[in-house]
Amino acid sequence: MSGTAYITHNELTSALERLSKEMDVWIPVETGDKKWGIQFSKYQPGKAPLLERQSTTLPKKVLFPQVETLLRFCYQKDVEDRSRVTIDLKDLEDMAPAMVFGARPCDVRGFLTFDQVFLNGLHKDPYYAQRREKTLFATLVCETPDSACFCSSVGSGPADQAGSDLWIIPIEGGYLIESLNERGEKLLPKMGKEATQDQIESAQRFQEKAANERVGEGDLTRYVRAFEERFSDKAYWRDMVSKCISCGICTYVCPTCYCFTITDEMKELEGERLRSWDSCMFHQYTQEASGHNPRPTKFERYRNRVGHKFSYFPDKYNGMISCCGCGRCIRSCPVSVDIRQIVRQLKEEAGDCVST
Amino acid sequence: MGSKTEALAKQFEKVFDDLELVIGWETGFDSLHATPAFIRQPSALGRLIWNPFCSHNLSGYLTKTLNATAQEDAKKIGICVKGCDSRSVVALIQEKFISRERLYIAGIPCRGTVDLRRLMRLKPSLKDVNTVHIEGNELAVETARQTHRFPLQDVLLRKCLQCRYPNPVLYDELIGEPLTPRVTEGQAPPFVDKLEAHSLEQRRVFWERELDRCIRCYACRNACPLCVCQDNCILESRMPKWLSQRSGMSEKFFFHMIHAVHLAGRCTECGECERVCPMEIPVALMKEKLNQVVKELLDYEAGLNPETQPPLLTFDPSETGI
Amino acid sequence: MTASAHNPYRPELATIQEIIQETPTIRTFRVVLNDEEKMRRFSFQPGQVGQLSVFGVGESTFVINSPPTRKDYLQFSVMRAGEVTQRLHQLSLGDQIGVRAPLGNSFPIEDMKGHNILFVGGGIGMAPLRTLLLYMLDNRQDYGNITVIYGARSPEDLSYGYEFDKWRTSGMDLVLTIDRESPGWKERVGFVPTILAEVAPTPFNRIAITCGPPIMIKFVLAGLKELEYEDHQIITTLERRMKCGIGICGRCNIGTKYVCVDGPVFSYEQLRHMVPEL
Amino acid sequence: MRIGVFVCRCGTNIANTVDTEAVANKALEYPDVTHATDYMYTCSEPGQQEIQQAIKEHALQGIVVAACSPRMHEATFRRAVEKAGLNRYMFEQANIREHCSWISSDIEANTRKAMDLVRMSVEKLRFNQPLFSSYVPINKRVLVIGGGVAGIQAALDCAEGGLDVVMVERESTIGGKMAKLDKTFPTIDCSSCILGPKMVDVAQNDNIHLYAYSEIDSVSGYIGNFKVGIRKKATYVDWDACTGCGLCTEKCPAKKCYDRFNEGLGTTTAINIPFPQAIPKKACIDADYCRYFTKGKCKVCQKLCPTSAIRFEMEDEIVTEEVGAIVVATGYDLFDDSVYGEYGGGHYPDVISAMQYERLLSAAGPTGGHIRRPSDGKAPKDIVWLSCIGSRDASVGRPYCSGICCMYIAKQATMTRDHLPDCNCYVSYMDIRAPGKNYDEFVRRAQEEYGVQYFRGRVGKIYPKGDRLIVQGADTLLGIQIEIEADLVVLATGIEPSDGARGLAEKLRISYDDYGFYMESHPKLRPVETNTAGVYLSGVCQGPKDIPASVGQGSAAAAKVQALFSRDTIETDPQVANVKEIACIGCGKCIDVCPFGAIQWKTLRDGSQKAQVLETVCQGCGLCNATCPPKAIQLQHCTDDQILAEVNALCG
Amino acid sequence: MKSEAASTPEQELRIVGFLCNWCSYGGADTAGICRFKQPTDLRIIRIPCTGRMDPLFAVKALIYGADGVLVSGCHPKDCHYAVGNYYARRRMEVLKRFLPFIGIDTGRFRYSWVSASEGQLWQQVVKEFSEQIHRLGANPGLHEKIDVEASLFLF
Repeated sequence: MSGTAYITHNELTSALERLSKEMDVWIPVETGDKKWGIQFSKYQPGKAPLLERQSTTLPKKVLFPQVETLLRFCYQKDVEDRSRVTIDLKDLEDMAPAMVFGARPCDVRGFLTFDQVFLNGLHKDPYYAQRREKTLFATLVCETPDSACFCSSVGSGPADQAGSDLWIIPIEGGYLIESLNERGEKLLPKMGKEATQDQIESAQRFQEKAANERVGEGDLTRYVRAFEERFSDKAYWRDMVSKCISCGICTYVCPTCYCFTITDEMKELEGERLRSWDSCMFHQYTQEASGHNPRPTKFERYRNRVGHKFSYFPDKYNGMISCCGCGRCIRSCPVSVDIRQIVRQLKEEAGDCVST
Repeated sequence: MGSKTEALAKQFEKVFDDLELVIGWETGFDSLHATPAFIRQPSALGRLIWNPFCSHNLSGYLTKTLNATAQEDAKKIGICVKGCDSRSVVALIQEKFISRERLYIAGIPCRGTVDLRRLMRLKPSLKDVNTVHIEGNELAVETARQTHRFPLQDVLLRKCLQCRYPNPVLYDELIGEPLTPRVTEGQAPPFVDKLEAHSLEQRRVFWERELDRCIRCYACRNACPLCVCQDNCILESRMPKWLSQRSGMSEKFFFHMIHAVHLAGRCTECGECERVCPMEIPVALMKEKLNQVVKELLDYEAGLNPETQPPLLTFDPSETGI
Repeated sequence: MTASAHNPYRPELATIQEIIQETPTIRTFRVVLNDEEKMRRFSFQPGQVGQLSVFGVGESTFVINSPPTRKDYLQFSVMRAGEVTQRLHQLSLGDQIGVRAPLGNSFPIEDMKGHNILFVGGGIGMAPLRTLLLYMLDNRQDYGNITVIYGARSPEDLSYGYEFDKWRTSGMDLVLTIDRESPGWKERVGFVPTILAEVAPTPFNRIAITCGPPIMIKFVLAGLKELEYEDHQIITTLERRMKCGIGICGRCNIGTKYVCVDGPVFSYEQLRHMVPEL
Repeated sequence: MRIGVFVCRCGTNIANTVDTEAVANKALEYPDVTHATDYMYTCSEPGQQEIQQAIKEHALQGIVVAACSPRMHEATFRRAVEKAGLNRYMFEQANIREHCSWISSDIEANTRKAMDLVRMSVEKLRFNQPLFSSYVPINKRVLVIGGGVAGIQAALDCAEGGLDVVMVERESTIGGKMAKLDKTFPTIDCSSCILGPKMVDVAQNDNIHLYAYSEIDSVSGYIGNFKVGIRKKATYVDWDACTGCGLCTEKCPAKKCYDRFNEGLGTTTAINIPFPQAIPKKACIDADYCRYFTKGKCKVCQKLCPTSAIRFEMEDEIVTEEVGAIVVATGYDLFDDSVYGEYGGGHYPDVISAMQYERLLSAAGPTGGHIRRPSDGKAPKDIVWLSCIGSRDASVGRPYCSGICCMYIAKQATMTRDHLPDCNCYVSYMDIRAPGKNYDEFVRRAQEEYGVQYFRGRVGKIYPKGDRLIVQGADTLLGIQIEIEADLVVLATGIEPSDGARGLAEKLRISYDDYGFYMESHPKLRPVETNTAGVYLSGVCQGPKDIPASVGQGSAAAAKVQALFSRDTIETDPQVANVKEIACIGCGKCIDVCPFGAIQWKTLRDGSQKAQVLETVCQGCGLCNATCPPKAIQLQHCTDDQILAEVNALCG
Repeated sequence: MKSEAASTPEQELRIVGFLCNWCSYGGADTAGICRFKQPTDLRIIRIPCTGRMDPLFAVKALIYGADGVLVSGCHPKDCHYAVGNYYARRRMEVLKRFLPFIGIDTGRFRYSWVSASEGQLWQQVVKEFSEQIHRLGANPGLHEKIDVEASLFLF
């Protein structure tokens, strides 16, 4: 192990307090009084992170805000001739450094998908790039998978450190924080004192146990062709997707869903160009001005979602599945559409497929 | 309850020849989750279940997934409804989106359905449920190891706690005996009252706090059986542009007001909008208040009589006081 | 406010220099980038598109339809349909817009060299074809005989009428058609696919490029197959709702392909290997 | 868009309390405004020229004038901008006079307000679209429904104006109620003498095509282009062949048939012609009584008919007529007096309705004009009239005054005293309503010259005593009980809408009130029009009225039709609702709420149902727009975006 | 949140009026012609009929900072389009009763019936409503950021 720090349960908030002086610290908190859900919020004094279960919404918004200003513009009228109008354009603004504390491996792994699209494509997305660079992830090893989780099925697992800078392992009395790279290393002193050997060993045992845990059945990474073959099987998609209500929950809570829309908002002479989350589950997403829609119903739309994650993406990016198995789309789905099952059954004979 | 589940399957078996498919519930990805089932083969009727986890209102599928209008030579659509769900079916018939003749309705008297998130708060470790049913004022959840009991007050969906229509108002076959409503007519909706006990300022803050969480996933809208615009909802329309993409409080407020106002005099209080909200916002509460207003003012409740016109879509020259 | 080296979302400001009313619903805008240096250096290939911004209203994608040899302006033909196009149509000379261009792929002009060419265009679909057509006129010696079939609903709906004579005198076979009879109309009458069957240009050593409304394309493709064109001899452009235009935002995919970066130009052969979701 | 703003000083009307120059300067800061100025009188000729000049000079695409109320000068300015080459809907007017300068003397506040009002107009204008009228050809034929005097008048006026008229009458003859009357008040004209020639005119006018014994089956289309299905009911007589000779009616063996024309006083034959002056004078078989139809054999008429016109196999036939306008003159029915059980109407033979009495008075009636009571044929010595039978009585659902009863009672009593000078005439009344020309004088004459005895009060009950009737009531003026022994009691039954009026209204998509009288478009200003463009009202179908009023309204309706038909096309106002089909969910709510029936279903090629606005019918109220859940239907020039633009200019 | 085009001093509030073209707009004109003095807070939007009035216009105004919203049309039975205001009055009354539930004072919304001849009545309506809005003061608006502690636990 590289650098480590130990924080007791009691010291946790004061450590976060210290960090929050230098950066925005995002922690999981209750969505509201007596609510079951957990969401990520900027740390506020006295608010302790809730680490016992997976959050409902994601820290995705830290790198990819739900609504973000791409441009600000202002029409300036010439005082002499009001028909002469120039436009003042401002784009990228400086963003504060940030840390996401207490996310789970699956939450963080989603950004590997983002990196492919936003950083490694034909064009680099400067907004994402800046945030990516300025944000650290202190990730909690996962010990509470539930019946919707399937991270191991997509090549990850409860102890997957990909994409993280710091690693949090619960041990007796508190947490052991381990740095996974230099960026993380630098922060360790601010988080707690160095861990003892006993603590390190205890953490190692915990980590190994988690690493050996298998979450989810089967392997969902080899369905590129199966999907293509199933593409035109209308009955299959009808049976799998009938119950979908075309809402955007699955995409909004998905760590790998990155689709967005761009719209302008304007008041008098000033306005901004916004980028906001969009969802491929929405009819409007592909609706053209002419009225034509290449994906007019939820069947085509859900098919595209499955295709995107398990076929198109791996086809394009060396087999990388655009799914991290967090299970949120299953857990949060109002009608319990189960993407695992839909993918798995791609390979089954027609007629044997049953949706639940 | 097992007996009702079986009765349900049997009933559909009897009439399946006339049906195109049956919409009901089946067990989902785990034993706590029921999920809507679309059954097209009589042999699969065994998948149907009925228990307090079957909270979904299936009537929305009649317009959004299927097309349950009168069509020549088309077979009927079988559908399972609870009391609240049946009102949505009636409302859809009222507004001529579906046709009674296309439906075969199995009505199920219902003692209430479970709010899984409330249940999880009480017992986060709950899993591997064998059976679940309501016994008196308790929910009995039997797992392999033991039977857990929870007071209904603590685990039912909010709408069920103020249910006035446990029995379907429209059906072809009633599965089980009719029940006595938990709340009787004339009783004010308790949660509306609870909020109204607070000051104007507090109410606004309450909604600010609740709506602040809204992520605009539109699940509340899409789950609503009476939100019939679906693909053409003005929430997303740019021409006309009612709502901006900004994510401020005003947008969130206005979004939910649009939804509520469009449902004034039409909402059947199935509570789907609230059940599906991933952020646990009590969005149905707005509609409950609107329903109370419509009841007081126009003496109307949606989804009771297939023959009537929703009151905001009609008028009466003789009415006074407004 | 750090001006990053390159922000692909940031449009270049441009000024409207000329507006041509092509048809009742189509206007052609000639715009000049405000940054003279960038204007001078600007280059593109026929078929490439640009995103035009009306700040405060939004962005929309249009094909660049000035001849690539022109270096002093960029030209876009805009049909009034949605929010952005409606606002574009209200703009006047001297008004400022934003331009992000060039984006997307282009017609395989090199591969087409030495071939006979068939253009089949309908309505606003003539816009992308015109760029390529003008390019070929400028490099006439590189291409064989050129046939253009161009149709619209009525004579008023034909764009670029002021250029028809020039096209004809430059050694092209121009076949014009409108959907229904109209007083004073001396050219052909009938839908584009029907006229295609009538004209029936042989597939010999020919490349066909077609662009127009989806329904027309569908029948033109069938018509070309009827005339025994091979898949690789047919090229078309696809339309999809686009937002970012740079392959990120996700909506314009057809399977693994993104129309905004992998398109808009596709050969029929490519299309056949893509998922059937048009 | 380039917008020009013109702020009117209106002399001092605005400039006194609004700093118009400041408003114009402020306007220059608003988006898209490229030109702004203030001017002394913008509406004046030079003012308008200034606008037109500016449009050309500054290539303006939209104009805002801040001045008086648009209700004052909107049309003026629209014309002005149109002359300068702009579409007239690229104009907005901000009301800074009536709504601003005139209602407060606070210059600062007014100026701020004027700036806001201009900004709202500018923001709205940015969403304006050029709008164009379309022109729909008018089919210059008119349908008149109902052949009573109101319908006849409308038909004749139209026909004389050269229009093609289609008249549909439910009975086998035209003439309506008036044809049954003996005399008319207050002039005691002979009813059939004044109506008869008009009926003949109808028959003889080449421009009028009469469908008697026919009803409206269906109505589709809209103003200028209605399509009407007319059900020609089976008469079992070929009217092309029938000469009206009457031989059949003489020999018909079924002689005990209910005589509708004579209100059931006396009988008629199964094949009959209602009365000698009937138009058309054609025979018609009442299948309920005809022996052939009831017993299976007879056919006497068929054997006798000199022109072989009898057609027992005849069936109802639907014909379609295309017209451009419709006049509804369906008239009225009389209240069923048997509702008042205490008077014994329909029970005691000598308690009759006023219309029956009218038939007794008529020389063409069953008694040949001699007043004879139905029970024993004796001439009555004492007759009592009871007023307000089914009028002004909420307890029987008729709270309105029928308007004619007081007058016809006076007429009948006067006539009675003429016929039978010894007969005592008593009238029980509630109030005497005689507001017409010479009406009150007429009533007074009945009382004073003819000795008709009026007493104010309600009769409580009527019962027989021997062969006479005891009429018991109170005289509320004298405060005494009254009991009259009478030979005959006449119930002055009131007016109610004609049977089937509601059903017809629904076919015509016009509305009716609680009683079934048709609703005029505006009670004061549009009393002849309905809310369905191209459908006009005439006569009692719209509400109780007497003959002169009915005739007057008949002419008024004809004038409306003539005015409509004076043009070849209808120019549609483009400020109407418009459906964006891709957003329409086909819920039909707009169709349900439209007060004008201006929206109809349209089936697309894929089978989906969409709403479609009939531009010529739409009046532009925008109710559909407010009702449409996905806002697919938008009221042009007052779209959601335009209203929201104004709201956004003020809030947010 | 309020517009800044006309720099608004504290004492002036923002009232949005939606008036039907045929009656109340005319009534307001009549009031003007008669020089009936009125408070200056009201800004009028002309609509053809109160039937055109989508309650959401009022909601939008109130949520985005209007201090008051006034809807006015023809008296019932006098609607230029026969029945528009019959629909409107139901919709407006439902809205009026609902607004306080989300924390908007019901006094900030009013609907009235004023005919084109009733200039005086219009003056009275505007005076009363403006005074009422001044009593209520400026619309407190919505908090764009929520103080987590200021919660109201209900369920």
